[in-house]
Amino acid sequence: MNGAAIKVLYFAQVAELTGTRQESWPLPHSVSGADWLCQLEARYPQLAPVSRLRLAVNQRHVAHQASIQAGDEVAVFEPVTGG
Amino acid sequence: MNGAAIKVLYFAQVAELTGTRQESWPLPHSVSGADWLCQLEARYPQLAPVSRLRLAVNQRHVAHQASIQAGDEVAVFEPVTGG
Amino acid sequence: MVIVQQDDFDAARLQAQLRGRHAAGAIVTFTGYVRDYAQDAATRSLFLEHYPGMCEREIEAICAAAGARWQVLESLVVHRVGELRHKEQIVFVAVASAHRGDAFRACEYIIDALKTRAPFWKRENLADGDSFWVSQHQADADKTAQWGDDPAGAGCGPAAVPAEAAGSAAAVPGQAARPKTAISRNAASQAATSQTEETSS
Amino acid sequence: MVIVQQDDFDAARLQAQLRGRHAAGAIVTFTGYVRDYAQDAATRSLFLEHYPGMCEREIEAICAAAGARWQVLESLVVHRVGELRHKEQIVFVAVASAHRGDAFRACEYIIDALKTRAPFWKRENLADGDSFWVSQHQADADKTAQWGDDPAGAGCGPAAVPAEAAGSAAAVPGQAARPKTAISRNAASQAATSQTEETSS
Repeated sequence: MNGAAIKVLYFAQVAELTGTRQESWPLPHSVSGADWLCQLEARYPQLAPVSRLRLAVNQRHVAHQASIQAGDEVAVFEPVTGG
Repeated sequence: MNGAAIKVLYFAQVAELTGTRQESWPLPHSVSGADWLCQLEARYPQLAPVSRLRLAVNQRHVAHQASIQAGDEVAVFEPVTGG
Repeated sequence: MVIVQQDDFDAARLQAQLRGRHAAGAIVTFTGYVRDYAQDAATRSLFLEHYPGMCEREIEAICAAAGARWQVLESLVVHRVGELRHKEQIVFVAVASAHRGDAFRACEYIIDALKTRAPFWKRENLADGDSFWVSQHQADADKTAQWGDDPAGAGCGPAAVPAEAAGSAAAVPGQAARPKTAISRNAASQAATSQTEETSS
Repeated sequence: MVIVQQDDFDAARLQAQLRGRHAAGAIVTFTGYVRDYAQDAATRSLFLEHYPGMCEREIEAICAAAGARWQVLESLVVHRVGELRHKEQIVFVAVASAHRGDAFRACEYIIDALKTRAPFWKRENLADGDSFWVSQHQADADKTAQWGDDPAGAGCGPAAVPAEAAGSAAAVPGQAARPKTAISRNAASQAATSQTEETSS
């Protein structure tokens, strides 16, 4: 389990609130997206409420009950506003 | 009544069948489009059946029961195929 | 703006002008091209005949109807006439709107209505020398009827109504499924009149 | 083909290339422009941030879904990122088809889906110096849901489903009617990363 981690990417307003755009996040065992968002909120209280945030795992949109595992690329962002 | 007439325009296949694109047509009294189409078919039997033909009176689409009066510009054509 | 002309058109320049005149969030365009109309033979060219004056007036009425129904900043229609080669542009419709849904709806309405109301007629010249007047597709009349409009002239016959009134395209038996009408080989030359008309609205 | 780039694009050249590759009867295009997003203040510019890689993959998946649903010869999407001034082009969608109805449907589907699935974020810089991240409009999520698709990430919460599955956009209370979110005056600079990605499919 040592060294097990995910790569976390922050975009747009989320990146502004965390003050970083990318970091490595230790993940000893897999968790649901919702549980991981609780960890995220504990570290960055300024992101609350995290229920509004969207997750992508390995560059695919996922629901909050999706599983996150070591080695994943996890992106956190507000609902998209392109087009 | 002397000299009362309509201006008739033929387009596309109708012009080919009549052999002309425009002519003056004596019209002593007003008629319905359907009745006038009967006159047209009598003169140009090659246009039969005339029920398929469309009429415009003074550059507006009209139904066959519309009235045609002296002085009108009457156009005769197959259903349109632009675009 | 409605333009009927023989010359080809520069859609990009037209769209840039449209955009310059409005702070539109969205522009939707439709471009129609000369394709193979006959199922079993290659199209060499099309000849587009039209009814000058009525043509522009009908298209302007169609654009006005679209503007009454959806939020439209401006509609632009360019339609070519005369001899057009395979793959050339025939028609361009552009609609500028603050709302993309309205722009899509209005643009499709305009081209659908144009196909059943604007007095143009296509003669197809095949690669083998045959020549045909293209017949109206029932599908086009059906599409127009779906917008709640009566296709032009569908109201011929006793139960008919004027083209501006609501009605059904299904009133004309015998119009369906006539993909093309053979006139005669090379009989088309006498109908060739190509005029250039330009009207603004 | 999907292109994400900082530079402006030449829609006419792109459409001409599309037409050259197919004997399409119809090409429908959508162009989106920078407009005033705030109701009460003038927009000076937009900054478009994106998620390189995922962005192109999502748009390609959207185009593939459109091609599976309608008759499409080819779809083309160009989306700009970085700093864009008022009235500049943001996005261009072009769809070539033998059938105009399919071209209209596919083009509108693609832009609707892009707005709720493709990972772009707009920051609006107002003329008075304020800066805002634009929030997703509920109307955009609703439009996507009307196509039978689930807007990306609408499935957060216990009743959620993956974004690829069918579902309803109404599952997220509190997302509605937030036209914009104030972050802070000029707080935007640290988020500014503008990359140019070009991918073909």
